[in-house]
Amino acid sequence: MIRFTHVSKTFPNGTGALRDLSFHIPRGQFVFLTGHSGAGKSTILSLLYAHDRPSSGEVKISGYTVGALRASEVPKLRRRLGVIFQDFRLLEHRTAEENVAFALEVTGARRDTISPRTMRALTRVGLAGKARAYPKELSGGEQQRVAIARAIVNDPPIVLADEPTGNLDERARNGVFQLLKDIHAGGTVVIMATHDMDLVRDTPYRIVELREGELVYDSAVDEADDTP
Amino acid sequence: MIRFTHVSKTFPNGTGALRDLSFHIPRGQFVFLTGHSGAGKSTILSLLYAHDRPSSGEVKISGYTVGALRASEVPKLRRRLGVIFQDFRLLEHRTAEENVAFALEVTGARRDTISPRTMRALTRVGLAGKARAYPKELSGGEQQRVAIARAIVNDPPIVLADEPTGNLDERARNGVFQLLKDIHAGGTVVIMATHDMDLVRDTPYRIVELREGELVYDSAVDEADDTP
Amino acid sequence: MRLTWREVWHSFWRTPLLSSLSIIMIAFSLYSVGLFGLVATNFRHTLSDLAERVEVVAFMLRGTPIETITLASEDIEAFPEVLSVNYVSEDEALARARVELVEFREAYEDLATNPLPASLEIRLRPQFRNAAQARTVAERLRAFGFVDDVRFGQDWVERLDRIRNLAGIVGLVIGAAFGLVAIVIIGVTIRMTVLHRAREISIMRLVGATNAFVRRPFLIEGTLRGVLGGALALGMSFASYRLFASGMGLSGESFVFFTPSQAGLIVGFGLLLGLIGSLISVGRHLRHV
Amino acid sequence: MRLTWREVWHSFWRTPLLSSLSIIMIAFSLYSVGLFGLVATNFRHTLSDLAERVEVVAFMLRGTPIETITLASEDIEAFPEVLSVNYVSEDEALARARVELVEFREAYEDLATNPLPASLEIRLRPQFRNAAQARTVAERLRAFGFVDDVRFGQDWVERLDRIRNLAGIVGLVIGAAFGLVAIVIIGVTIRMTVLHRAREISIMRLVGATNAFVRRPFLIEGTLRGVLGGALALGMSFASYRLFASGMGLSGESFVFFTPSQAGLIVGFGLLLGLIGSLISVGRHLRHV
Ligand SMILES: Nc1ncnc2c1ncn2[C@@H]1O[C@H](COP(=O)(O)OP(=O)(O)OP(=O)(O)O)[C@@H](O)[C@H]1O
Ligand SMILES: Nc1ncnc2c1ncn2[C@@H]1O[C@H](COP(=O)(O)OP(=O)(O)OP(=O)(O)O)[C@@H](O)[C@H]1O
Ligand SMILES: [Mg+2]
Ligand SMILES: [Mg+2]
Repeated sequence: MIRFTHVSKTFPNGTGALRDLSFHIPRGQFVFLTGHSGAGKSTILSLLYAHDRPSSGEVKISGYTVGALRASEVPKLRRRLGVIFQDFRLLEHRTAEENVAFALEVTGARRDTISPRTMRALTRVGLAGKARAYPKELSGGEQQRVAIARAIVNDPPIVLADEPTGNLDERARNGVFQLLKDIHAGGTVVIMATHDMDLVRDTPYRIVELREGELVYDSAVDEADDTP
Repeated sequence: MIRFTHVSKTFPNGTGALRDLSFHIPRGQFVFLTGHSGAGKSTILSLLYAHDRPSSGEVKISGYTVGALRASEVPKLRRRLGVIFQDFRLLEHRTAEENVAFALEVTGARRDTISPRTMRALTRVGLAGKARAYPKELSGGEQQRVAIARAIVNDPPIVLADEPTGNLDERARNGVFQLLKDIHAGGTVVIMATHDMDLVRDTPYRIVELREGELVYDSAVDEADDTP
Repeated sequence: MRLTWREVWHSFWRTPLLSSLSIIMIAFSLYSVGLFGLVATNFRHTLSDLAERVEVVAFMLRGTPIETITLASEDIEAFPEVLSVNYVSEDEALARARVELVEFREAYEDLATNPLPASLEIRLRPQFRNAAQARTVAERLRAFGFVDDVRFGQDWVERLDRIRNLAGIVGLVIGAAFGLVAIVIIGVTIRMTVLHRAREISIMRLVGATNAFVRRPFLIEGTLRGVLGGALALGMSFASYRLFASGMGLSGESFVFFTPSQAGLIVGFGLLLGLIGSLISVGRHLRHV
Repeated sequence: MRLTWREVWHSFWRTPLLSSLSIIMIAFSLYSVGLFGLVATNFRHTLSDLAERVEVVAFMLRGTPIETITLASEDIEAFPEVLSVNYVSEDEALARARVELVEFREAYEDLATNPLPASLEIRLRPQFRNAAQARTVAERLRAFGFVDDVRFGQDWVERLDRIRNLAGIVGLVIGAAFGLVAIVIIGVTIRMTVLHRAREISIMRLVGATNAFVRRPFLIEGTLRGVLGGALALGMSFASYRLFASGMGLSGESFVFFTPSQAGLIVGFGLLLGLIGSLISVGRHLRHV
């Protein structure tokens, strides 16, 4: 499903964000991406949704090779992903409902299905009551949940979540995490960048840890090593 | 220093964010503002830095009454505050260093002191190495730390921090918390809105908890009640 | 499609200020073009008034019998270039000279014999009113036996030709300059709108919108603004025209407004400008978002 | 202060596109005004050429002795309104008539006696070339005993007066219209810049910047843009002038450019427009941020 092969990323200003990174995420996995601030978590995700291209190495996702993507293929790839951005990236001039509906409209979904699917997604994140509010009328956590609803509204096969619980209180955080777990249970690959050690500790899911752009720990590999 | 007297806040779209809130924060306190997402934490802070005005009741801060503030007094009040916004609010077209320096320049600080003070603030948040980077070249946590550096650079008597650790890993979070504790130790009032229960549990500091815009717990009051 | 229209509608009403301002700017630039067009049209109109005066005069030998002249007049009237032929007798010529040439009035009053010859004044059809055609007719007139001399105010006709050419060139140059200004303004307006919405566009693309999807509402919006701007420009031109005409006391005959097809052209020009401007600036900008 | 300049410099170079586009727009609008100014100036110039021809002609009684005329000429030359006096004898008048009035050439050739009177042609000083002054001089001339009649082409003089007034009014109206367009465009440009930086402005104010602090760089920037735009407009006007002059083969005397003070006025106008535009739009917008 997703494969990084000796991937490095150096930004134009000289910052080396990723160094010689290789890993594979098969169909149906739930992966935590951890590491200190600036370790390269968001950079990995931005390669996956083809916002950036690797400086060297190869990034493959759902059959596409990110470095060699033609302009017309970028939207196709993105429609197969649900992305929760660290800074939300909501359209300021649209209500919560319109922001979520937009992700469906873009894919050319049937008009009569758009409204019910949008409301279902908002309900799942506990925001049905704020459907008509504009982003600036929402609290930080409410904006984050709109972003989550938008990412999951068209049932994508892969969900990329960048710090989806940073602005949430304990209860909302558990709700969102449960939501991602449910989605994963339906067969979706979920990659979640997070600092939240409470979530990561004792998790049955795979953990990938970065430090200064290098992979320093991968529970899948290390557990495999541990078994005799 | 800060006093809320029967404060309510209803937004133009009808959302009642705060209801009949009264509390007092004397000089030199460290206060945690907690509560679920949408409880009204950011709204309290936005009243304090005079972005919003109370719908009813009175908000007093360092001698100013927010509801009755003349336009020319708003900048004066804001210069006495260091605010860390939940969404950072960095100037996109300026480097980290320029963003921090700006808060000093605005107050008319002596030119030759600006550069060293700016660098000292960036060093305190562990970002001296990213001084020349623009916000979009910084990771989420790095942006948050620039926002923190900007808030503390002119040693304000009051620091308002809205979720200042939401995007930080455990180590950076502890660093920032330690920083706020140090600042508080120097006599500064710190009001910190947070969801981070790890920080709040067993803290020696005052905790104010909101639910649906109402004050449901205040450790200062409740402890006073507990003592016989 | 319905979505696109909603998009256009929304984007208009979410930035009503920006949207109306850009329409006003388009209107102003097309108004400039329109004003110039009006001046040009009416200048041409005035010129054709002048051109009507282009005539060829054949002076006759003294004593030509009136029958010969009548016959010849009919021949000449049959020339394809000729609109009308007017016979001026010797007496009429003297009477006219007394009226028109004030300086010589007294001189003529003293005269015993009339020194002025009779003449035929020949007016040309509109399409033949230029130096070359007047010369051709003059040559043909010289062939008549009773014709002493032919004049057709060669200088005057040639000068008129030159003014006409110059007016055409100046009109084209200034018109083109203003058109360029209009295109630049429209391009800038839309470019600013795109800049203003750069964040929004980048988010749309991150969510999976194709370039065509992102571009479409901009193109429609640009086109609509162009049309609205053109219509507004037309309205302002008309108001100016009425104001000027009534202020100057000019009648609708000597001072004309655009024909319906010219009016349509202005609006169509607005549409085209809006479309081209948005195509260029959206296309260029999208590459950078 | 230094900070403000850095601010201006930064904001220019961080949006080089927007900044240069707005300068170009200001330039284009002032260029429109400039072009019209050039046309107006040169129209006035041409008119004053025409006005030079305003002269008063005094026809003399037959047989006036030449000494009387010479003496009178000197008297008349001493009139404050008079530039020069030219004596045209009877013979000269006939010779001229033969040349100028082609239609009557033959008629005059046949004449035994010269029917034309001698005359004095009096040209007026530039500032007195209008209908009222010409009439005054004419009245005074009539007082001379040997003067038979005085003509000063009253119609022609009055028509010239009317054209001059009309040209002045049209010039003012069109100039004002273009000036308005320029102000609108500048206002819009700056308003768009402010909109474009609304987020930045609101952040500055949240950090404690005063209104004056936020406003200052915009005002300086607007003023600078106005000046640059004005200078550019001046350059474009000059280029157009040279192109047109050389293309039409017109000399520098009959077709003039702006005087240095007029050129300064255009740049100063740009400055003023930039300042006013930014004052209005920044002031208005800041209230809403
Ligand atoms: N566009 C960019 N240009 C230059 N450097 C960048 C850019 N984006 C990120 N970086 C740098 O690359 C490094 C990795 O950034 P990234 O955003 O991937 O970190 P992260 O692990 O997501 O951190 P956080 O937890 O704080 O969000 C950081 O040092 C950052 O400053
Ligand atoms: N400008 C606004 N207009 C209308 N409603 C608003 C506005 N700002 C906030 N609200 C609403 O007021 C309530 C309180 O919002 P506030 O931002 O204070 O919450 P919060 O406690 O900071 O939450 P979070 O932890 O998610 O940031 C929410 O229900 C929110 O939707
Ligand atoms: Mg990140
Ligand atoms: Mg908040």
